[in-house]
Amino acid sequence: MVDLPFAPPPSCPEAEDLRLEVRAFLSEALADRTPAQRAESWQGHDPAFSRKVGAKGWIGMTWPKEYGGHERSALERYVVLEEMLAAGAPVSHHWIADRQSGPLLLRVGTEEQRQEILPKIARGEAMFCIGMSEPDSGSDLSAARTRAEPVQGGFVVNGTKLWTSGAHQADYMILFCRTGKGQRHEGTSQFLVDLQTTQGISIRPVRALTGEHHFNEVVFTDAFVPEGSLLGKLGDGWNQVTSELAYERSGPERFLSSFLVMTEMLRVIGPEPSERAAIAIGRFSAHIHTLRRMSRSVAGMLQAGENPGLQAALVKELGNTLEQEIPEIARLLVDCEPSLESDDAFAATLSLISLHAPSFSLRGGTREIMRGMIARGLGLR
Amino acid sequence: MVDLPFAPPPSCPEAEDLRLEVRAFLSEALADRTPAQRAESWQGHDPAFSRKVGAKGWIGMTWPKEYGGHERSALERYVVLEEMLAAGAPVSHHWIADRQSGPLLLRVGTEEQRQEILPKIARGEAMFCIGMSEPDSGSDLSAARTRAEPVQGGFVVNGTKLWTSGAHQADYMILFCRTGKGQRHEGTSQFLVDLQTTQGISIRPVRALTGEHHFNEVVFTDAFVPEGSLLGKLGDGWNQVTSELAYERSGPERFLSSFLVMTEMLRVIGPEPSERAAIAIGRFSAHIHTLRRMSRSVAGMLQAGENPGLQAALVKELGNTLEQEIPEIARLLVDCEPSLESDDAFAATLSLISLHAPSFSLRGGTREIMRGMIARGLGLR
Amino acid sequence: MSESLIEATAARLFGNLVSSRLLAASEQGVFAAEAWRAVEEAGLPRALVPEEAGGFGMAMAEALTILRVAGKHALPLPLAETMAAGWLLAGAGLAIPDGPMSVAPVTRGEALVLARRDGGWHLSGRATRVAFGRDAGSVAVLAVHQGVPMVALVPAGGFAVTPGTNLAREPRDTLVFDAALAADAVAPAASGVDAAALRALGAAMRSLQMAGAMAGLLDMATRYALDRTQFGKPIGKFQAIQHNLAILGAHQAAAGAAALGGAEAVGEGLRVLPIAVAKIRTGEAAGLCAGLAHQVHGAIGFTYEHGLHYLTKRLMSWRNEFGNEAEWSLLLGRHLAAAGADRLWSEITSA
Amino acid sequence: MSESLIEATAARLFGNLVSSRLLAASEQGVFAAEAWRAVEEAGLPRALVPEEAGGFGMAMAEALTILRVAGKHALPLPLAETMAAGWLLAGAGLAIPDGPMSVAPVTRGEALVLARRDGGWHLSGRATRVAFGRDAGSVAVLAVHQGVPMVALVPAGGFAVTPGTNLAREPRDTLVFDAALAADAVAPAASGVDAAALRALGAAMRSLQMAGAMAGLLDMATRYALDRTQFGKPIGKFQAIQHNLAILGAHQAAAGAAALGGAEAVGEGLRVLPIAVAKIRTGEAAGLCAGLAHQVHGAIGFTYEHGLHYLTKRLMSWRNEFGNEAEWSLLLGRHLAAAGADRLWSEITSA
Repeated sequence: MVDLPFAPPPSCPEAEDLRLEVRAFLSEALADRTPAQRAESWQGHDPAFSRKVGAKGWIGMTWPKEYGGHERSALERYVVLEEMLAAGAPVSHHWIADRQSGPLLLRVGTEEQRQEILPKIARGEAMFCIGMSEPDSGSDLSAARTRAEPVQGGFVVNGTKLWTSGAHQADYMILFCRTGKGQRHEGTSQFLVDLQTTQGISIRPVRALTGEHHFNEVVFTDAFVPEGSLLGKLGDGWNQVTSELAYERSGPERFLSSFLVMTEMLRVIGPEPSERAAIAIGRFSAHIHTLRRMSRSVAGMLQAGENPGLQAALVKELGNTLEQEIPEIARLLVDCEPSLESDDAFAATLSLISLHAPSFSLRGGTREIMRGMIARGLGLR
Repeated sequence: MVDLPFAPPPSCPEAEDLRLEVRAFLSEALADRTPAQRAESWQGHDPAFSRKVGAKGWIGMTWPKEYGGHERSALERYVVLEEMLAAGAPVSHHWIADRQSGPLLLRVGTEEQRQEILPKIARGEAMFCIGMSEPDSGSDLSAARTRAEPVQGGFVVNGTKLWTSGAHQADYMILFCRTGKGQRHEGTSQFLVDLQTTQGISIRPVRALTGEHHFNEVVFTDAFVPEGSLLGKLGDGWNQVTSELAYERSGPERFLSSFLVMTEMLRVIGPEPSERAAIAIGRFSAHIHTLRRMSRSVAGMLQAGENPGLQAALVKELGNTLEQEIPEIARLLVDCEPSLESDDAFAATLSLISLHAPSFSLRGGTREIMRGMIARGLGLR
Repeated sequence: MSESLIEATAARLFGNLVSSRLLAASEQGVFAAEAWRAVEEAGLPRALVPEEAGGFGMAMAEALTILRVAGKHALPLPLAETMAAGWLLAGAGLAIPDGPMSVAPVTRGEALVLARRDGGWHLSGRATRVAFGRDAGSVAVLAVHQGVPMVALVPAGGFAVTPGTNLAREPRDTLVFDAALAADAVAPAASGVDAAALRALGAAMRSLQMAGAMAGLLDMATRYALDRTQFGKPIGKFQAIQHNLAILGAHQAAAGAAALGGAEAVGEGLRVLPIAVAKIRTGEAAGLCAGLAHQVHGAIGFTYEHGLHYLTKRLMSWRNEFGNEAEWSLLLGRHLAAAGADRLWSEITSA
Repeated sequence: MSESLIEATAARLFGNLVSSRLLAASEQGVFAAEAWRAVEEAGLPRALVPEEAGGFGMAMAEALTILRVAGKHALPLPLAETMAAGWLLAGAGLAIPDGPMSVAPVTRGEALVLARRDGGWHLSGRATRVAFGRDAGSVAVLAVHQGVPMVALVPAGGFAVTPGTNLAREPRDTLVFDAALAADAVAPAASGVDAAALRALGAAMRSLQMAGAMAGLLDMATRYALDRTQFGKPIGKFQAIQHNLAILGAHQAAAGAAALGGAEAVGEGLRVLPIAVAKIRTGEAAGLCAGLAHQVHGAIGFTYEHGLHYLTKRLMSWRNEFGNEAEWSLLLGRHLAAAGADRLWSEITSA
């Protein structure tokens, strides 16, 4: 029997109380944020906001208390994430660390690394970026060429990372690079690189098509990193990064990126929509409702310590398609010549999200990679 | 500069007079045909109708008069084809012969073959079927195993052809099979097989999911075909069949299969449709209008003696997508529980076409094959 | 799809009962009486009936998952309909007969009329597209009397049948009622149960059947892709086929999730919004998955002999029954629009 | 796409003029004055003007194909607008000035008001989303006076400009008119030329620009797929990428065909239905092709530095200008519905 198992999401009644708490917090914290700012979604950057979220105990929620965590369930964490996204909160200062770098440190970090870093993350005070992609290594991560050569007391790193989101704002990078002789997957490792103190790192903006600065090129030139910055086992980089990617893809950001277009569209359309608009709203909402259920099922797997890689790929496949479809349908339901500078909330939101939409099925793994993973899950590869 | 050239269609004013003539003929000839019968499209079979079409001079229109043809232009022929399809005329008795077998005979047949067969086709009196596919050779035609061994005075054929549309009604089959030692494309040939007189051929129905009988399995058991039935050059089967397929794919049947759903939907929806229905009708019509233009461009290439293989693949790719989309949208615009036995014209038409729709992107070459051909046209293979 | 005990039991049973021959005969109008008896012996038709009324006393959401398994096997029996009839009857406190049953009315806008007559009742009216109407030993009917929704049990003979079918040639018959009923054959429906509720239950049931059928498609299409060789390798090794199967897999997974959500909503007092979600999402996936499964199978899947069509034709029918995606999307969309933009998210999370 | 002589000429010229630097500067609001002079020297802005009024006397359909080439190169100049202004002015028998021009109004529902004043005219009103309004030396305006559509030539200074942009940061400005015009600056529009006609011409022009931009995408994406290596081979060797490019190729071919049909319809007296078809079909293809081109390019196409976005952002803007697909589909669909089912086919073949 070929199938793609998806367990019903565990019930978690306490998460619903938490939800109300998060909503109350956000309605105050985001009161001044314009629709266009909210549309930046998880790329919005506001360290003060992240510190507030940390103070509420909503970063590192599932981690042990000894590392600054709160030992709450993955389902509770899920509620916080989706509420942040649905409200358009500027979460980028803590998002990546909370989602994948912290869990990675928990899994493979040394006690010293955990003690030092995790509490800072949980307070919203340590921003991470991910040094995976390179100029010739996008989907094909195993083509990475950046290399760390062992030297007295540490390693010297040379190479170039590309598309590194937030590197210009981040405190740390999780660097994936070659450390051994093997080809492709072999001989790779991960390092925890302190971007504030490490010499030999230059960060150059790579502007997006909107002109925004999120991505960077990060060049390592004889950059020395101490022995203690090796993350996990030397040579085990590929395995570590593969499970990190399952975390990267597991969240509701893979289907909620366009949610604010729906909100603003509903505002324009009003309480008595045309049949055509009502059907579109109903259909999109049914998709979101279903993806939420699937995504809570993924959270349930995380909670149970299972690897949700396949299920996350399924959610991302469907979620990206939906995220890309929403602005395409919305623009036909509400006649609008989009402009980033528009002072009309719908037009401004639609514009930003329309321009970002093509990237939804690239970031976190392309559609081709996701479908390949699903095919593997079906036994076809 | 990578591009996919599509010349503007040549103008052909005389075709518009012809169009009115065809419409007048069809409105009389099809007066008794129900919408559900019309929905059978080019699978509808009526030898008497085909003879009438032949008598009008609308079969073999572009062929030389010496072979029973009418020396008219490919643009005029195009008008006849699309009018037949749009009206749901039962054309299967002459369709394949007119479209590909006749042109094949013209290109590679012996003078004797042409003299004997083409006039019969043009009168609507010779139905053809195509013996290409086999159980293990669908998309991969070069895996064909049916073999004709040379013997005294001819060949002995053994093997099994599958999915042979209309074999149970046809007078002739164009058989593609192995005649030499080569692998894959090599050592293949085509034969003109008289199904009425040849011994050793058994034809078994392969019923479609609707229960209809269009396909057949045709088994050759030591079937003797005379030397004179070799079509074209011995060993040149692959080249011949490739250009035959360009003809097979070049017509408007690749985008008009669902047209009658639109007609019947418009009848239900009436002169003052909802915004939602009007937009759908407008959009579909824009697609059909554009595909007609592209298809006339293909006819222009045929007229100029060019190979329209790539352009036909583009039309088929777009046309199949549209044909499959029309019933899927129509069922949501007009609430309807489909049933083949319904006496409601829309429901009956929708039902038959919905059930047939998955085959649109299989027959005449799968979507995968078409996209591969387009990719080749782009220089990617 | 994770499987419960009852699902595993049903899967074993249906797997043994349903064959191509049975399905072909059913399309010819032959009722699968022997298979029905086996299903009835297993108690499945009473799965929605409380213990005190002779059922299992199983949670409704769990009981409904039997229908996912039934859909996967294209079970050609009125199992959903008999379950729904049992639920209606038990809710009204009426006795539940053995044998296959159906429910009516099922078509939007249709209503049956009950009138007091001679100390008993008289039922009249016309109900179209009643599933397995011709095969039902009795039909549980919902009719309004003086503003109160009533349930009536009408044995075969109490209605005239004009046969009809859906695309899978499952019976979808027109029943014309003109029957005298005993006083104790009619009772007020359970609180909250009315025509809309029956339609919602039907929608939830068809969603589960569709989800099951799509899981069946994924299984069949994946196996076929691994078996069938073209161009010197299994077609499942071609990236285009892998992508088609991945998309099919993703949509059937969404359909499964949405349908289970619908089943849970039935158990929570027929909450209508998650049922709308279920019918919208499974209905949309149905056509997509059927198309992809056919595309992967190529010509063979288009033959009567190959079993694929028993699933795809059902999907293409079931998505229209008890309201298509447009009908349920309109209901859901209007609800959300009325709630307004600032409540959109909270409506979605609480639905 | 087959190329005419005028297209070949335009392609050479635009290829020389348009660089990434020019496009980036244009996004910053710098008018490409030097490039404009070169285009003007080649006579292209007057391509729609009859010979006697100082134009080429070229067939309109052929002249319009210049815009397909302009779209392909993302030419950041008001070439379409100046051509449209010249056409309006020539039709009204007004003199055609040199320099970049624009036309107004272009937004549905907007109207400008002409009144007789002091032996001349007074023009007032507000026109939004006027392309290159800030850069225009003069604007050809369509306004109604006593029920008659009039054309007026308004030099820069005769209107106040509030700058705005589209997604590609092309100027789309709000112009507020409050200008006294000389008697000979205003004349009745050519027969049949009214606001709807101007909108149709704009739609046909944007369709051609979009078709050109999509041809550009196909070229760029195919070349990139042949160059870029991942997993040890050019990504263009992967079946999934080949299929994406095939779909992109098919839709851009349809867009090209539809846009040329629209251009012919302009030449045949602005027949509105083929123009509707052109805008519907190119508009639908625009988003699809932009998405596919980005998917093939991956992250690099998402950077400002790479030129892909100059085309994709224009496509995402142009499809909304002069009526989006829904607006034109509604017009076409209503026309066909009014004609009725039995005339559907003949309406399509004669449109």
